[in-house]
Amino acid sequence: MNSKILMARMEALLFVVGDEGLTVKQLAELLDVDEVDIEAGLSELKTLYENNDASGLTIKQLSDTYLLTTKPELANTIKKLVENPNSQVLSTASLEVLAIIAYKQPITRTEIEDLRGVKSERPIQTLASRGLIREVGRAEGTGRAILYGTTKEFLNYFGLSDLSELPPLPEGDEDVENEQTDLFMTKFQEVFHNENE
Amino acid sequence: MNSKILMARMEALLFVVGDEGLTVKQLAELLDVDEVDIEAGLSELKTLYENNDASGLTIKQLSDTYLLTTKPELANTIKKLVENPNSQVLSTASLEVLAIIAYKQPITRTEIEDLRGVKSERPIQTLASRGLIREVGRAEGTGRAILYGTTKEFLNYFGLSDLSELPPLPEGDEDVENEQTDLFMTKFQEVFHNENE
Amino acid sequence: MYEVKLDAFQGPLDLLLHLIQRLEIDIYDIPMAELTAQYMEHVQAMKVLELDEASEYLVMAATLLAIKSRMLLPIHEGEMEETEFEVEEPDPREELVLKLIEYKKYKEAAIELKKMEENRPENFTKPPSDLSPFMPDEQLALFNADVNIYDLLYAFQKMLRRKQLRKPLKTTVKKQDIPVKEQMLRVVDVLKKRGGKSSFSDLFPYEDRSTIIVTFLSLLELMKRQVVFVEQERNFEDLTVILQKEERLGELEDLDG
Repeated sequence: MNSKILMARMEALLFVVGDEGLTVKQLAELLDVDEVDIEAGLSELKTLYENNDASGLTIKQLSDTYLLTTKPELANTIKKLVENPNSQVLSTASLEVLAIIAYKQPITRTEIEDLRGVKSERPIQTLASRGLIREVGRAEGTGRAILYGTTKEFLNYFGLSDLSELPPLPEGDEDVENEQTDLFMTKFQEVFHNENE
Repeated sequence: MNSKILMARMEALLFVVGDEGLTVKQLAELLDVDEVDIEAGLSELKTLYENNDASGLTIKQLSDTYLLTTKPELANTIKKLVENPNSQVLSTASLEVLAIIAYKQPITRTEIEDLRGVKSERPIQTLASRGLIREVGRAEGTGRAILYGTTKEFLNYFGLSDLSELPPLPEGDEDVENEQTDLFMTKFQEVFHNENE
Repeated sequence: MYEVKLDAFQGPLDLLLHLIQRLEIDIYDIPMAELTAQYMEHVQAMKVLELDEASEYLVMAATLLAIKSRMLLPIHEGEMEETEFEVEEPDPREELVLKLIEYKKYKEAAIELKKMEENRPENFTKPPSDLSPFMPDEQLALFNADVNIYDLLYAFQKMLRRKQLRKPLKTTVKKQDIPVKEQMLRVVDVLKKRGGKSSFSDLFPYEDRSTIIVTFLSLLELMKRQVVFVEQERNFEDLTVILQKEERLGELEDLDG
């Protein structure tokens, strides 16, 4: 593979996984390239980023995982995103965590983080301090992790009288029903044939 | 600000917010730069990406929001890792309701149902929960029925930048039908008479 | 007899458009007798899974029958031969035709959307990064005051989309054992017990789909034979089924239950 194409592909893959990152082994498998070439490609990519003043990105290695991240010198720019109390990014995170708790309660922090793929301590704190969620019990097992649920204040906030008024989640694959329909159709064609003889 | 630094900062911000994206206005505020300069910078950044074969990224506009995304030609590589978010396609019923809402928005459920001749509560709910439509207001009158409209996610889902990119509503091929009228008139008059004996 | 296409129809208007196209009927001059007959046949051949929808197919059946009979009226008037005079009555089909044409537009637009859904350029993006390392300690941010419950649902959906969870496909096949004939008698029985009248949905106290479908088919058959008729006060309101001529049930022998 041409090294430019390899780099474009590595960049795209690392971009899509975000904070989760990828190992050299994973990249090698996904791109069907030797691990040595992946390693070489990663360091070339990193050099490209570092030498390009117009690029805000770099590659960071955490144990055996590589992830795409912003250059350390741009930290002040990123901070602007979270300094504003009405920050869009923060409100999206809180809303997402609240949605997970509302639909999956009771749920632990670890489960929430597994679902989101992002650390969620801060949004949980925020929601708890605003009285929208609270501890509703402890999970079984060694950790006895806190289980979170929504509060009466949550219902007030969204104008609900109880949790059953939450809009239902979509029923997943709509195709399932179409398949069933076909099966019934066949059945009823038979019935129809018999009846109209 | 040096244009290279501006681009690095924009890239870093767009990277961090991911699928949330940022508007020109937000970028201008965060970077303390005029909106014109942001717009120029975005288009320069996009050109840089497009001309660089070693880059897997590009910029996409969605309504007034700009997002960093992977290049479409790398889709096959990415699909080895994640499923296409659109893999769960919409049912015919949902697409019909969505078409009606897209072209006639804002519109109430009753109006949709009158047009289709069938109840449409479920497709409306599916579309709302997939974020493709949302409540955009209330109709005048006693019922104060919910008015529905399409969302930014709707644009994203169909790969549009804004609503004006929707194909024009079909006119109903009246010309073809008028031609057919002459041909079939005689024939069907006969059929009609025979059948009603 | 011609094969029923294995398409699920999007309601009675969709079925009518399908028939009009297949029979090469001119939509502006619909032969009502033929279309009505074909419609009745199809609805019987189709399963109708949802009760809601079933009532709409029935309403359309009733509408078609009504238009058909209104169109028959002038033919039987004897005076027609004497004077060549024609009264300009509104065409009883007009409202239906306008509805069909309007619906057709959006049906076609939906097909366009389907194509766009298939050909959409595939740009992948990433979830927002974890910003906690950048977060000042004293800040606590909450969403804007104008978020509603659908924003919440959407947030959840979006997260699910990121995780790409998919449910496994499952299919179920059930055997349908109740003959339509038997069910027709049962329906008439129920109607008699309720003083000759019942709401449509009350005729479907059953849980399983196949019984629901057989009941629906039997209602259609009863309608066709004018044993019962069906009324609806307003669009999408529940139907009332009224027992009309029970004696017509006698002709049931030709139904091969």
